[in-house]
Amino acid sequence: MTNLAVKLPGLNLKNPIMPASGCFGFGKEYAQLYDLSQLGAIMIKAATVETRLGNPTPRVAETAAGMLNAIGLQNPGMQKVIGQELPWLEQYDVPIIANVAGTTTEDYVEVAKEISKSANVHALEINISCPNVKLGGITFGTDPAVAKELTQAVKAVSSVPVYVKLSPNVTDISAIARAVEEGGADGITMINTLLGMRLDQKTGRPVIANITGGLSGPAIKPVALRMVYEVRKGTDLPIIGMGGVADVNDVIDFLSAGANAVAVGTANFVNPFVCPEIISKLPERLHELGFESVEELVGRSHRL
Amino acid sequence: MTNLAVKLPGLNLKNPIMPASGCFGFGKEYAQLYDLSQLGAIMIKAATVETRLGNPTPRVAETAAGMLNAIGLQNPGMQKVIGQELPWLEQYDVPIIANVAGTTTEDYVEVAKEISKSANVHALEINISCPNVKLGGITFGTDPAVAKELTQAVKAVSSVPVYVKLSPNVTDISAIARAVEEGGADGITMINTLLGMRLDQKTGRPVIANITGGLSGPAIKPVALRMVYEVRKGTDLPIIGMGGVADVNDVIDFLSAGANAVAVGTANFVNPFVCPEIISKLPERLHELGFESVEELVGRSHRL
Amino acid sequence: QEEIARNIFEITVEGELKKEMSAPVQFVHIRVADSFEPLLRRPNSVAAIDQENSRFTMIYRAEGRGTTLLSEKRIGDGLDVLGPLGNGFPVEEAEKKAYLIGGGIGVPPLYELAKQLNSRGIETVHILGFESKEAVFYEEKFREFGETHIATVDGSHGTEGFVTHILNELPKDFDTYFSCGPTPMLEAIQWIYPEKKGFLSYEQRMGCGIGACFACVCRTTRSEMDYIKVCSDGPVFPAGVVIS
Amino acid sequence: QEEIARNIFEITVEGELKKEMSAPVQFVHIRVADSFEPLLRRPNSVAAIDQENSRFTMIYRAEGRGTTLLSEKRIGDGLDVLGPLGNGFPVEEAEKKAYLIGGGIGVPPLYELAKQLNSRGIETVHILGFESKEAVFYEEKFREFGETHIATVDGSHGTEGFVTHILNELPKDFDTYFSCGPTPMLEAIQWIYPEKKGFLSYEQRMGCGIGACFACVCRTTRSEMDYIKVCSDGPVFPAGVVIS
Ligand SMILES: Cc1cc2nc3c(=O)[nH]c(=O)nc-3n(C[C@H](O)[C@H](O)[C@H](O)COP(=O)(O)OP(=O)(O)OC[C@H]3O[C@@H](n4cnc5c(N)ncnc54)[C@H](O)[C@@H]3O)c2cc1C
Ligand SMILES: Cc1cc2nc3c(=O)[nH]c(=O)nc-3n(C[C@H](O)[C@H](O)[C@H](O)COP(=O)(O)OP(=O)(O)OC[C@H]3O[C@@H](n4cnc5c(N)ncnc54)[C@H](O)[C@@H]3O)c2cc1C
Ligand SMILES: Cc1cc2nc3c(=O)[nH]c(=O)nc-3n(C[C@H](O)[C@H](O)[C@H](O)COP(=O)(O)O)c2cc1C
Ligand SMILES: Cc1cc2nc3c(=O)[nH]c(=O)nc-3n(C[C@H](O)[C@H](O)[C@H](O)COP(=O)(O)O)c2cc1C
Ligand code: FES
Ligand code: FES
Repeated sequence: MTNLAVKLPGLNLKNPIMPASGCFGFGKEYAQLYDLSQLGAIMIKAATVETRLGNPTPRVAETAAGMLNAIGLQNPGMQKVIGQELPWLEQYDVPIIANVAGTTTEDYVEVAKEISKSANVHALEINISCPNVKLGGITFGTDPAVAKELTQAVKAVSSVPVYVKLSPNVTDISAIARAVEEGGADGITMINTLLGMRLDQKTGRPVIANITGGLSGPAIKPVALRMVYEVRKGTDLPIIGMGGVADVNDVIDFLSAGANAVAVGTANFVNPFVCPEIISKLPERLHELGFESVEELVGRSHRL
Repeated sequence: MTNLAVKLPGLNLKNPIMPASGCFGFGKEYAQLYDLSQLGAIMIKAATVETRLGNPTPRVAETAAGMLNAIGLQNPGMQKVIGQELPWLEQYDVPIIANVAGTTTEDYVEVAKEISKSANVHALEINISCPNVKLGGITFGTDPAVAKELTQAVKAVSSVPVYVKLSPNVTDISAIARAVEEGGADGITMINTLLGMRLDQKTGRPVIANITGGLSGPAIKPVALRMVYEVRKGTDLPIIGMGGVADVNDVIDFLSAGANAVAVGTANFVNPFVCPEIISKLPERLHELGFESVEELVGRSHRL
Repeated sequence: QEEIARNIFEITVEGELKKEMSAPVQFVHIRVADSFEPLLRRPNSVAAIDQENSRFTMIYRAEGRGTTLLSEKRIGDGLDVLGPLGNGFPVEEAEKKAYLIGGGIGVPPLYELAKQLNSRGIETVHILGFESKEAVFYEEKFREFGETHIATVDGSHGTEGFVTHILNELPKDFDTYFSCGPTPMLEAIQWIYPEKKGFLSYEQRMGCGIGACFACVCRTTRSEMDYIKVCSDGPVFPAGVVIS
Repeated sequence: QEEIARNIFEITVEGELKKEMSAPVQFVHIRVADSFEPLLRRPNSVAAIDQENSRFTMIYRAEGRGTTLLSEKRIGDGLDVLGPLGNGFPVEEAEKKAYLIGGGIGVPPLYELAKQLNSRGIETVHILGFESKEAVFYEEKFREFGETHIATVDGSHGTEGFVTHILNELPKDFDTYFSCGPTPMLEAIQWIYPEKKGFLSYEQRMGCGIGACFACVCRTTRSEMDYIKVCSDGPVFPAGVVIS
């Protein structure tokens, strides 16, 4: 019997598969389609101190094997998330990873402090890499020193392990990874979206109201995989890998490259059942490849 | 009658369409399929001082709506390029843009000096962004100061205008663009490939012998378009845009975003006739959009 | 499927859906190809429902990448359909007489609506706008249910201009209106009938189609909510609720 | 097309090609779908040529994304084929008797070769290797041309093991050998017949397929060249030329 369980700081995962932040809301919609307790974990939509209405629409555009989004961290604000969304999720036997966002260090600290107290929040994912919010967000993720400081500040107040989500829009992602590790991060999640753009071919106007948006989906998988491979070489921190995962073979790739668990984002929109489908296929696939457990497979590309 | 002509430093282009460097060899193969004089220009394969055998194989791998390559600047060396390839191309009425690569500043300077003397070389494209050569190449393209110095050095010896080819694997591409402008560049070409990776799903081994490769094709178009749009905001230098162009609408997009001409790379492998096909469709498409000339269309997304 | 007007296709799909379809303008989210390109599903509303044979019909315009691929499907081809999604027109709101106002690809869902309203003994008047004569479809089918007015932008058929030109000529002797079409049209109609009970079906770019991604939100006058989602709170909203 | 062995498909394509096909193991570069995913063309050699009807037949294994899509093509579907590309086996080099040695998907091109050699009065012996019984194809067709030996890795049909096991048993009473298959097999054969005239067809990952992208190069012993391209200088090379 192959063993799918994965043990990470704060997270005892039944299996390494979890929906990525922002692609699963707070679970309500997908709960109508399948039992959320099947999931290894759930990364909920980013929470900020205050309610955020996000960006004007259109907020999404399709690209070749990918999509652009500029939702703009729309969320009901941490109080509603803590008071309504998280308690609702307690009915499921699944650890929650709370995605924390903001524009200033204080924002991050405040949200981290409060939300990490929630019973079913087992870890935080610090989103220092959202490309769709002007001032803050992205800048935190592109400067090692700033990233380190923010990590330290959040770490100081969080009552659960802290994972930092890295931006791919950088020259040297390993440097950022090292910085957050020095800052005391318990883990890394990567990657967030690549900054991109689509134009309306009649008018020449950007399709996305925010002008640019974050590119996700299968198109970015080669970049995500390369970055996970690169970061794994420089750190022993656990990595939750993501970027274009659409089937069980993609999961195998990320684990091979060094990810300890894998998140699925955009693919949920294409096939709402993608997460449970991957989970059910994983044991057989592992067995075919000659592995008894997920943890055995992790990082195999580095051992060749 | 719509006017396709574009005038750029050193280049009087019949039309704004040219094959991208490395995707067209030195023209011989495509010359068997159509008359190269139809092209606006030809960006030939990178030339280095000495013969380069390039990387071991496999050198290419397919990805979703894209491909990875790690050819490794294989080329016969500048003497053979100057002595054989370029003279052979003189039979066609088409300006050549010579792609210059190397590992040290001296390499670049030497090649630029010699190759810029060739009769049909109307401009140089300094490849400071090839992700597939260890030491040099890529590093030049990721540090503004280094990029500026290299540009100055090449500018000093080149007898034709110098275009610098930017790498997308950077945090702030506008900063690199500004640096090369200060360095005296006559123009910018962008983008080169995004660093990516693919794994063999049975073994977990990287498919590409070089481990990582450069991602090109439709998958990267949103990133390329965003970068051209961004760089255009900060400079008046002419831009030759590229990245995932596969049809006439993609060309419209890049021109709208601020490119003055457009190069086609990977699409030549999918459809070897793509360049002449785009050129023949361009006048009608421009007319439909209400433009009399290519130059009218350039940068329209910034004027909305 | 068949082409019933220029680039307008009618397709009938058979198969068990997760939920029963009932109200009109519920929409489905369609994956047109088993490929990553195009990647996203396409939302498309339901033009006619045939419960017995668990069939439903859609009418769509083949314009972009996805709908063009859809138009190339042959009989027997499978289709990955998610739905029914969203709410529908509240047929029970109509009392005696209703105006059904549609523009272009907003017309199809009104057909199932007309069917259901008439079966409830409600008189329906149909005001339909199209680009040109070639784009007109279902005119006869609507006439079977009642008075039908057509407007074409180029005047090649019916009244020249927009549906609003017709509305300004018509009596206001109805109690409820239902409309589906481009947002500017929906806006205009709300100005024309400020005092009437109306229900409008909105379009918005979508990601998930089920309420999880926040792609399709609109600002709203509903004080208790910060925003509404077209895919899950809509696509149909009472007049005055959506701020666009 | 039809499945002639497990996951092995035979497809016949009709249409005017840029150049006439003549020598066997010329290959064509195929675009399996009008989509960006999969993006690249697939190289595939030609198993049989039918000049009169401007038709040719290919045999391929459906394994990955592209070939699986190819296997779903129905009669009448169009196919975007670039070619013929590359050189072919030099039939004129054979004198009296030739060994044709193929492994797996390297077997197909040998069929056209056998046809052409026999029509020139050359005796051909065929040594073909497959994974297992289910993967074997064209055995009878080859027998029609001459002595045919089969090896399967799992021994479920013919000799157990690789073609090399058979070769070691066979007399060396031939003048020329032609081989197509996995590179390790081609290597082994050159060790077994160091003194014989041999021609081998190589495989390599390809981009353009026409010689422009340098994806498919191999090192070579040919002093006048730094490297050779499988797509345009090959895929067939005389024994001893390719360094792999
Ligand atoms: C609730 C709802 C019901 C609809 N019902 C119908 C119908 O019955 N008949 C019909 O012809 N059309 C209908 N549409 C519009 C239909 O979704 C678009 O025409 C279609 O998605 C365009 O896809 P494409 O591949 O042709 O265009 P592309 O340009 O390839 O589309 C690119 C992306 O933009 C999105 N997009 C483009 N136009 C629209 C649009 N107008 N609305 C929402 N997303 C869009 C696509 O879904 C895709 O994600 C409906 C839209 C919504 C939201
Ligand atoms: C000159 C030549 C002749 C060939 N003739 C035949 C033939 O007659 N019958 C047959 O079944 N196969 C033949 N092959 C191999 C065939 O090209 C591959 O099996 C096919 O490309 C695999 O594509 P896929 O979509 O199934 O695999 P995928 O995994 O989807 O392919 C991904 C990428 O890798 C490339 N690739 C994968 N395997 C190979 C390979 N073995 N050689 C070259 N590129 C590969 C694909 O072209 C594609 O670009 C030939 C190859 C070459 C170079
Ligand atoms: C619609 C959408 C909304 C997203 N919102 C968030 C978010 O709120 N916080 C965050 O950290 N990442 C967000 N992301 C990024 C994803 O979590 C993920 O990092 C990225 O999409 C790459 O994975 P994928 O290719 O599987 O989608 C969002 C992505 C999408 C497509
Ligand atoms: C096979 C291959 C070889 C390339 N070789 C070079 C090169 O020698 N010099 C260079 O500047 N760019 C090279 N490139 C990058 C292209 O010129 C181009 O910048 C990139 O592929 C993006 O364009 P595309 O998406 O249209 O291919 C190469 C690209 C490919 C696919
Ligand atoms: S489309 Fe995702 S919330 Fe409406
Ligand atoms: S495949 Fe491009 S050179 Fe051979």
